[in-house]
Amino acid sequence: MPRILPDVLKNLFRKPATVKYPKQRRALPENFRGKPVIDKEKCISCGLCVKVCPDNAITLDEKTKKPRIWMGLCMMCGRCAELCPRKVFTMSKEFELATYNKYEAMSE
Amino acid sequence: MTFIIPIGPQHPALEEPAHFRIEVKGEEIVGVDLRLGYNHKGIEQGLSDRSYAHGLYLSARVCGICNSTHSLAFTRAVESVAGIECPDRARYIRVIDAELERIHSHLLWAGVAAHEIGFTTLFMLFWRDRELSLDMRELLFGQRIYASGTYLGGARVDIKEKDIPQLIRTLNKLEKSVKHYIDVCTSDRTIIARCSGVGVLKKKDARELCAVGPTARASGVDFDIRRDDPYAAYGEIPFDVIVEQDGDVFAKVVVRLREILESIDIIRQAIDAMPKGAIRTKFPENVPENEAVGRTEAPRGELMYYVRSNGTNKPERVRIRTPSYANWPSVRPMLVGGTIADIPIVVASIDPCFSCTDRVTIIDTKTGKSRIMTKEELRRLRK
Amino acid sequence: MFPGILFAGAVGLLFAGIDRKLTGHMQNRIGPPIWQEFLDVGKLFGKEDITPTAANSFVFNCAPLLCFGAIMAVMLLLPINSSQPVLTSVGDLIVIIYLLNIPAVCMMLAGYASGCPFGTIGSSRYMVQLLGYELAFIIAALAAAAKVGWSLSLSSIVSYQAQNGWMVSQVALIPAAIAILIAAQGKLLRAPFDIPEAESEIVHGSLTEYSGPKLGILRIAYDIELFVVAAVIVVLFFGGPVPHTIYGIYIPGVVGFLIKCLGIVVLSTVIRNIAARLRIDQALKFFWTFPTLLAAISLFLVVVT
Amino acid sequence: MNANEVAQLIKRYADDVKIVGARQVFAATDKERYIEALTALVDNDLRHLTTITGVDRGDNVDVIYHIHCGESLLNLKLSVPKTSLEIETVTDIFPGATLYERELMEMLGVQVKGHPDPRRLFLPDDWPAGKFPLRKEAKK
Repeated sequence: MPRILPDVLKNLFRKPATVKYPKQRRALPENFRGKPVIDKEKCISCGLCVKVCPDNAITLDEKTKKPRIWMGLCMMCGRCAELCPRKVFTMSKEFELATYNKYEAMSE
Repeated sequence: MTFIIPIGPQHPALEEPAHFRIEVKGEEIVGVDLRLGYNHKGIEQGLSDRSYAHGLYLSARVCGICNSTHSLAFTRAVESVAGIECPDRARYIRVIDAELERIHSHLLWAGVAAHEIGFTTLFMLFWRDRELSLDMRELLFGQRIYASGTYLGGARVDIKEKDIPQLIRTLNKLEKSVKHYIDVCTSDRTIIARCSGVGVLKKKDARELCAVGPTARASGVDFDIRRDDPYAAYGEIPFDVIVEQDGDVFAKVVVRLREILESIDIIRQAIDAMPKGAIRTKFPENVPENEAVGRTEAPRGELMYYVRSNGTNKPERVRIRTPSYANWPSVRPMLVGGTIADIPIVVASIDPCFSCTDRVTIIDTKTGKSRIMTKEELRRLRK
Repeated sequence: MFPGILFAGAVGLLFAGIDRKLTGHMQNRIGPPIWQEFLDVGKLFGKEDITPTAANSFVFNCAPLLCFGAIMAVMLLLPINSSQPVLTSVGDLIVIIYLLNIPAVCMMLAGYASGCPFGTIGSSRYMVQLLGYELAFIIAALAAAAKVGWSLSLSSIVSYQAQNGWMVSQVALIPAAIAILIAAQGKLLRAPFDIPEAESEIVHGSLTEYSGPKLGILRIAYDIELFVVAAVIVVLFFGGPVPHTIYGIYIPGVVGFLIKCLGIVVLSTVIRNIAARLRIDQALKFFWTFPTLLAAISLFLVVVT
Repeated sequence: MNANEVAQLIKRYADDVKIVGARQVFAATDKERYIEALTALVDNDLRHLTTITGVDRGDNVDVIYHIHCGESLLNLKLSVPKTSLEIETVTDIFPGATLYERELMEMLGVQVKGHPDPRRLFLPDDWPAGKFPLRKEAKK
């Protein structure tokens, strides 16, 4: 008798393990690293974030001198959030970043 | 008379591109030739163009599945180049990170192997339970795959006390189901028929061809970097090295599944033994001229980073020897003498990771162009 | 005409849908909706009809139609509602066994004609597998026929069972029933015998090059084959169509018949979810030993007693 | 074999033997002695060649053989001048070295004499001959 048979029959009457994603959502843990959001009020335009970003995803806006992140390059490592002296960046829980125009995928 | 069957670069049995030229005589395989290089990313050169801090993230991107152990090996090499000791608590966090990765990687492999022999139910069940280990990585380190628990001179995040009960619960659940799967795999007659005696790698071949990891251990080579060259906190945690003697695909299945149990045990011990304290020491900007080798036991076997520094903040040369790369020569003796139907499972049995293998060259003239385009993209962005 | 294309197609597709849904649940996933097979086939018919240049176009184009036609012919020869099939005088067991092999032959031809190495390997594997399961299938069917005094007519087998109870209720025929269920698993290319279309080894075997309406026809033919093979087993061993009257309501034989067929399909679904795919040499060895032996024991017992 | 034993063993074939971090042995050898050294290792049942690294050091290329010795790792360095970039194959001593030597040939242009299969491994077929990606001059 195959040992998997009880599993198969049990599964028939069990709730499927599938999470029906867009309708159902799992709770995300506290330290989840999603899209970094920027609190521009706190920023002192020191430019450290530009230096520490491994992907060169962060640039300073030419006029306002505030950082912005191109999500096309960002890999959500959380380095900017960690090293910013004023804690301007926070890693949000947002992870659905698909877009029609990759150049507009910015976090500002 | 022999004729040649080309398999790949695109083939349903291969998750990623590689090209095999398989010489067959009727159904029997008499020769194998391999062509790699469809996935070049140029990471060795890329690492020497980046500072150590940024290189850590690139080294994790050598391979998606075994990213933690890659960054761990890189960190180990860089830390010994710079002469830095990381704090005790961080060493235990690194062990937990690496072992969670081993669990998810081995379950992933088991699922793929079940799929290659047409056992879809087992494939689905393995992958269902793999989610548990991914959830744990997310809980402790913030992301499911790129957990990056390692940091130069320590660990990136601390493990919170309140997460530990959930981790233990999940590990218990995982242990129960993995034990059940071992039962299933060692008793199911169709699995035994497909795996037992197939793709045998003899102990002599395994040693001569320098096979590593579960591939070597399934052939009776007692070789595990975690024990032979302990890193992180492995020197303080007792564990068994799983060795099987048969060398066939079935032995590889058994080795990997039993290693999962061993990993679960290691994580439990690491949680118990984890001291309190700081998780990081400061890593210097510039690293004195030196050379060092950092080795870790990746899920697929021995992983080696050689780092040569030159006094600046960038390494002069980084050499990566990934486990899949070391195991490719072993595929030949495993395939020769088998039949065509065995190709998928035998190739899968070394757990080939193509992104691990193909990581060496730098950008050629064509991609050089696309690099300029990236700059244009950046320029466009900055407007 | 009942049971015509619409009935057979609808039931076949529905059974395949149930099979897929159950498979999903057995694997602890949700699985597609039960009518997914209708949607799939409908979509295939809406696609462009492509014939690869390398494929020998006449055989390649004819194979799906031939396959479909043969399986529909079997449908007409089966006693589905009462003990009498639609076409009475012409059909007996031999014709059905013969016609049931035509889809297999068509798929082999299709594979060889497609000019694709996966198709060629799939076809040669299919041929070896055919040699394997067919022997067990025929001997098991003969055992049932021998029970009714070597009558090869299905209607006499059904009427015999209406009087004496199902064939499987007789000890001598239980091995044959098991053998025919295993052989059916091979005939329907389901795990552990899905060797000719092993997707991780040879893509989709013989049907690799097919797409669009032609694949749609083959898909319907395959789904009807699922129903037909289950129906043949029900007719031979599980009593066939028997009308009932429960609480004064007359229930036509076809209802019970379909339920029994579904039972066979579900059994086959369970088997295919608890096994890995064998190698072709192992499958042949298995077919020629275990099920063939069981069927032969059954035939022997029936003839002796 | 622990680091001290390995250092003792390799002393005859190499200079500049030093033990780093208790488990790593670094040693420098030369063209005359490296084959003997590797043979001696295999004779002592140290058969696991972890890899071969090539490092461009400007005027010469360092070829480093990393050999796993049970409890320690031996890094045997061989300096080859760029004017005559030729070494002998070690595939007859370590059959597992085939891929590493092929990589060495195509990436750094080190000619490995007697290699059984000196084809390209990673680089595309239309890669220009005489261009070696991991050389320093390729960076420019």
